[in-house]
Amino acid sequence: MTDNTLIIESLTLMGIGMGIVFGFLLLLVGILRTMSWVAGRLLPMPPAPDPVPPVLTPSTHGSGDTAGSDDLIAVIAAAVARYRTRP
Amino acid sequence: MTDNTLIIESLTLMGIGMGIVFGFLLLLVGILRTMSWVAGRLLPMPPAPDPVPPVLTPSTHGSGDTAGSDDLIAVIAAAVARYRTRP
Amino acid sequence: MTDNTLIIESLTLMGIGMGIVFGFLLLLVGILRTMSWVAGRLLPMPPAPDPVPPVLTPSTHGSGDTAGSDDLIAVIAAAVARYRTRP
Amino acid sequence: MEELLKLWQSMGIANLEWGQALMMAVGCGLIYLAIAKKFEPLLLVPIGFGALLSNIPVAGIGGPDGMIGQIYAVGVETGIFPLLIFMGVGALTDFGALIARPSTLLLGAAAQFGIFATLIGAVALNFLPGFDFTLQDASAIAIIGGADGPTAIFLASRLAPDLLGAIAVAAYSYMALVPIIQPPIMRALTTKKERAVVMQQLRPVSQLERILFPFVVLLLCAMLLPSAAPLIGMLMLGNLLRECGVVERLSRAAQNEIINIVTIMLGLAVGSKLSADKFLALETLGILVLGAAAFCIGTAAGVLMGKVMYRVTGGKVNPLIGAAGVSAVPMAARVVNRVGLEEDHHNFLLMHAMGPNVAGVIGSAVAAGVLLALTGN
Amino acid sequence: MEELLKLWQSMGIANLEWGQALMMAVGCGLIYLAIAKKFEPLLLVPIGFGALLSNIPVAGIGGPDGMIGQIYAVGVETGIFPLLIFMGVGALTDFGALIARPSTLLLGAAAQFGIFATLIGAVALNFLPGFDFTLQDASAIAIIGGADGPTAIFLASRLAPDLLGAIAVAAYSYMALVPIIQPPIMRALTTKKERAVVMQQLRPVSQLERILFPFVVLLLCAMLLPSAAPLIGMLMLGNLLRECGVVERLSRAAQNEIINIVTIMLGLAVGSKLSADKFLALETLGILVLGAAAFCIGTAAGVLMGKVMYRVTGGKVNPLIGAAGVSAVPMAARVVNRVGLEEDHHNFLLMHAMGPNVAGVIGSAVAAGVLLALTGN
Amino acid sequence: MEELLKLWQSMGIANLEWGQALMMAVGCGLIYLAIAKKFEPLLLVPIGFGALLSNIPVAGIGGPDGMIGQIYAVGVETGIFPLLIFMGVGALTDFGALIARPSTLLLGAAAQFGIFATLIGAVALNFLPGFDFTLQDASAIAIIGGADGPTAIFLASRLAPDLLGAIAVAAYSYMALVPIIQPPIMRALTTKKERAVVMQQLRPVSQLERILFPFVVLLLCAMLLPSAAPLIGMLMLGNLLRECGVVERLSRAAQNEIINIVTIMLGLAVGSKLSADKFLALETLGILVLGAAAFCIGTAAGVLMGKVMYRVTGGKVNPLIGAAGVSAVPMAARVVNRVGLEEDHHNFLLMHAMGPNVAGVIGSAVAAGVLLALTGN
Ligand code: NA
Ligand code: NA
Ligand code: NA
Repeated sequence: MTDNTLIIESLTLMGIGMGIVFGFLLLLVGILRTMSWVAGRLLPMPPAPDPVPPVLTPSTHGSGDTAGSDDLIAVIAAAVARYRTRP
Repeated sequence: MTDNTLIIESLTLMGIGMGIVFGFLLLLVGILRTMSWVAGRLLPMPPAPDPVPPVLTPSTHGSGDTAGSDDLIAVIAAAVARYRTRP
Repeated sequence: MTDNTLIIESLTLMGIGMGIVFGFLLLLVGILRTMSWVAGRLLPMPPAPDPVPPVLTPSTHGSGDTAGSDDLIAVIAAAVARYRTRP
Repeated sequence: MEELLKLWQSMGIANLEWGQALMMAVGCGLIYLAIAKKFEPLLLVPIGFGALLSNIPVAGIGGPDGMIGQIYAVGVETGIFPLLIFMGVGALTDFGALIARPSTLLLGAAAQFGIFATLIGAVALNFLPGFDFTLQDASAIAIIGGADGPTAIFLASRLAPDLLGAIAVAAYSYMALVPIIQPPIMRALTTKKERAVVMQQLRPVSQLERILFPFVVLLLCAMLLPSAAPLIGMLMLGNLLRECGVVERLSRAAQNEIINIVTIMLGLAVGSKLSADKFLALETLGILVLGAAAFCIGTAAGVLMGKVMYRVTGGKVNPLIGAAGVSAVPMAARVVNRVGLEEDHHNFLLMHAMGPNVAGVIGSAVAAGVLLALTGN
Repeated sequence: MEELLKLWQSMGIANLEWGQALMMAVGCGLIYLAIAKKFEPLLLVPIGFGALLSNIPVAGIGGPDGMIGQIYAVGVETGIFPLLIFMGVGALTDFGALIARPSTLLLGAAAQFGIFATLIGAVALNFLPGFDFTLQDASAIAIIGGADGPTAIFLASRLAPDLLGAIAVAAYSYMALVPIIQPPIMRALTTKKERAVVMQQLRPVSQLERILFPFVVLLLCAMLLPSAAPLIGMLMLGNLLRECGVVERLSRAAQNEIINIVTIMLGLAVGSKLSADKFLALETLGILVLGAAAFCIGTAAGVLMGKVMYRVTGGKVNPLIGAAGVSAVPMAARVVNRVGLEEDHHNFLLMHAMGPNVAGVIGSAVAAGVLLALTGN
Repeated sequence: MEELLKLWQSMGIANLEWGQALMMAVGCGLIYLAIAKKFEPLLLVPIGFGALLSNIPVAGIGGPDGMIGQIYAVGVETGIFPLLIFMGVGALTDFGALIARPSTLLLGAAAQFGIFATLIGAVALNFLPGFDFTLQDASAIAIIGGADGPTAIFLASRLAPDLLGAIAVAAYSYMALVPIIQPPIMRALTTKKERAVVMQQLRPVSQLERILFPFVVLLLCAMLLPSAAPLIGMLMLGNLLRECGVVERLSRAAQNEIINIVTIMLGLAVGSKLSADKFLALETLGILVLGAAAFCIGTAAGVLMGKVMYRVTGGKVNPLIGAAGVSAVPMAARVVNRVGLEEDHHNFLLMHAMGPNVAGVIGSAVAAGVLLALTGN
């Protein structure tokens, strides 16, 4: 590779590189805004990670959690089903 | 290996396995009781790990310990002797 | 190697060994004294590691340090020059 | 133009396979359970993140040259990581309750029935189409019933590395579900009177007994079941560091630095085994069902043995503490305490349940040794 | 007599090469800068000492059988050490300011222009006699402009291991020189009025946003640029450990034990690449000049983008904070704060500069991914 | 039936060899000495437990595929573990007393006579039937006289790996016995008047001297004796981290996390070398006898050199402090202090004995370098 080719290569690299960096971070700006909006909508509702300080003892789940075990199997069963039935 | 053989194998495994687990832990019950009894007999006497909280400075052994060095050699000499004179 | 050769070898080793150990540490005595003398001469002057307790925040160098960047390049340039022009 | 094509071809989205996307979702799901439901977060957060990283297309982070793949080779294939964690567990465990009342070891023994029953279940699944477990596979699955994460990972890495991901996930998930799985079984198998038994206080244990304990257990293991010696040995080393009182520095290192560092690495490495091909298979569903069964059977066996001891001792033993024999330290013991308090608000069973609870750790290590000796090669 | 000869031949002074002596002096120089001038001492002390040890004649400490050579093979060739440090950086970093005002990501993007401009500079140097950089070399050199030590080491170990020593030294040296390099550029490119802009306070960020953040960044990276996934992935793992609130132990391990231990090892290993043949070459001078240029250009690009945002937002953004986009966390943000205070004694820009500052970390990891994808093999 | 046979054959008790049983007893004996007699417990507890684990029949924990065997290969064969411990020792050691009075280095030099005298003793033992030490073996044994654990392990792992177990055990055991071995020799060789000498207070040492010290020592070592450079280098790196004042995090890591973690691993690995074939041999008895002789001769040589300095300085040096030259930091210095107090209840020699004490560490590293350079291959 001659030095001139290298220069051209590196100019291309610069164009593509800055393009991706800007593209990536611009996209991230949008996604982060969406995320914050979604989080703001979710937060008033009680579910998901409570803003309560982390409990020190492993939680002894109340009766509301009884579905946990089924959830786990259901979720993975669905995933397996989808995966196996893919075209 | 057919599935039926496997079932039989695993049944054997279960029998032997639970046998060993119970055997092992039953034996341990007996040995732990013996250990506690022995420890109880030893404790009133002064020797061996003192119940005193661990001293912070490396102990500066009193004159009573002077035999330490000889002990070490004696013990290992005996071990070597036994080992070398095995049938 | 017969045992006698070994004995002679080990006697030589002892001679050389104690010689080096003493030589090394004697030399070190001299060098350490020089070092302390030099350090004592340097200390009254302000430069180099201050005896001030280490600052917690990465220092924000005053204007006196502006030469830092040039220093770095200058020092390494000199080193490179010397290295490349060696006989 | 050529660069742009090269770039597009290097993008994740151009190479994303369906299974990878699903597995990344599974990874996120595990982290969700860990954070929101407090499912064993110390392990499930790194495992979930390991699954996420390892399923990123093109990057190959979990492959043989990737970071996590290399961590797996160094720490899990050699068996060193789970053993170091076991040392930490030993350094964190107080075996005093067990030493004070050795008979509770029988409860820890009975609860291992869950393991061997599951072994048969796994082999029986072969009659269904789509399952083809070898005896090694079945053994590795069965150990989930031991309710002991490091033991399960150690055994699975030796007998069925392909199933390691699913087995570890099942083991830790069910350990987290102990407070939900156990109480109904405990209530169903005991009478009101049995649950209300108040046990007599434990005698104090001397330091000499605490120091002799690791040797006694290790020597018995060495004589009868050397295949369990790495597990039992590291557990007892950790415990000796804790109890001997002269190596405070090392005890702290085992309880903190080592176990924390290794937990992150081990979690990532285990997560890298959560690949679509291995995890999104019918086998995984089988493993999850069998794992649940193992916990239920183990709990029941422990409680039933508790009832036997209740009879034999003339009502001095509360059968509920048998449920703690599955290990899952210290959660199973806490569950026993809670169910006991339902019956009598002043009956604290926690200390009494700690005996069978730590006995369960020894029991499942012994069971792992048996399986390794008889099915390993 | 024979022994004495053997002894003399084994002495360092009989085998000392000119270059080794110079490199030992360079090592001492780096340690001097670290201690007396507080130049990134955490890295430069071990790097300098590693150079000292590796250049001791005969001993071969940095060679393939030597201690440091083995540490290099295990930790740097595999890429594991810089990635573990990046995990620690993630666990130590508060991305709140970035989440509160995502637009500052653009400042972090602009500052990466320093990287790509340097890439061209490095290739252009080939027109001078004595320089012969490949595109890989040039890419590895360019990353110095990212002002991010672990990223630079990671990329250099992948693309140009021979230049690793010089690149790491340049990267950390210039990071330490940020307070000297940046202010004149910042003052030259901004008006008095711009520098005096008071920015509005940042909104508080919820824990849920903090927890979702690592996933969002990682998933975007996985989809678009998997070659950056190891770096971004470990950064985000560390951050998740920090923010999720349920794995305090692991977060502490990442922030302390792991990062401290690995820093010593990494420093020694990098120092072993400071050998006369590789370091005392014309290339090193080129690297140092290019590195300085990279920092200047990156700073200027950040500030200019700040001016664009100042216009677009109608004067709500102080363009100075653009300079923090080069990363060099947290020093660049402190410099911004200091230059801002020169104008208005009550205008504290520190928190506002933290957004572009941490954005710069992500930005240079992305740039590293691009370079790796397009010039790696 | 077949399973039962397989099981019986897999049992430890069916495979237990006489030697293994004895070595397990030796392991327990070492742990007993560590706990009950406080014999260097930080090392002897892990070494003893390593012996226990490695001699479990069938399990092969110390073998090439076993956990401890792998730890040995990674950490001891490469020499990395003892060097990391030496770094920690450097970070824990205050060389101030030595810098304030460099002449005490001569006491540290004299005490190394124990090493070289033992070398001759080891070779002379070959005249007895049953002994067949090579010059390498003899050198590795002789280093016990250095009273420095990591140095002994480092040298033995290089020159005579087969004897490593016995040498390490002897080194640490005698270090623990220093309070018993030294006082009679010290009393026998000194007069009442000499022992009562009150030394003049040490001058304060500046931070600059403390920072320059590691470089001075390392550079001298690099020029004269590069074979000692790994040992001296890591010792001085640790000390620089401690004294330079700008890398508090790294200093703490070297003094705690790294040294604690490595001590456990190193102990286990060394313990795995305590196998019946290697340890229950006549050689071991020879090593133990020679080790005791080495300590006695080293102590005597130190005290005699102390007497020389007493003469030369006109009675300003208390010859007792020469005994501290064997290293065994800080126990030997404490012993000097105690013997001094016997004579005069107000004469505290501790600080004065610290100089020769840390000089002994450097001295034995130098001696190790000589042995390595002249007998290594
Ligand atoms: Na269990
Ligand atoms: Na950056
Ligand atoms: Na010594």
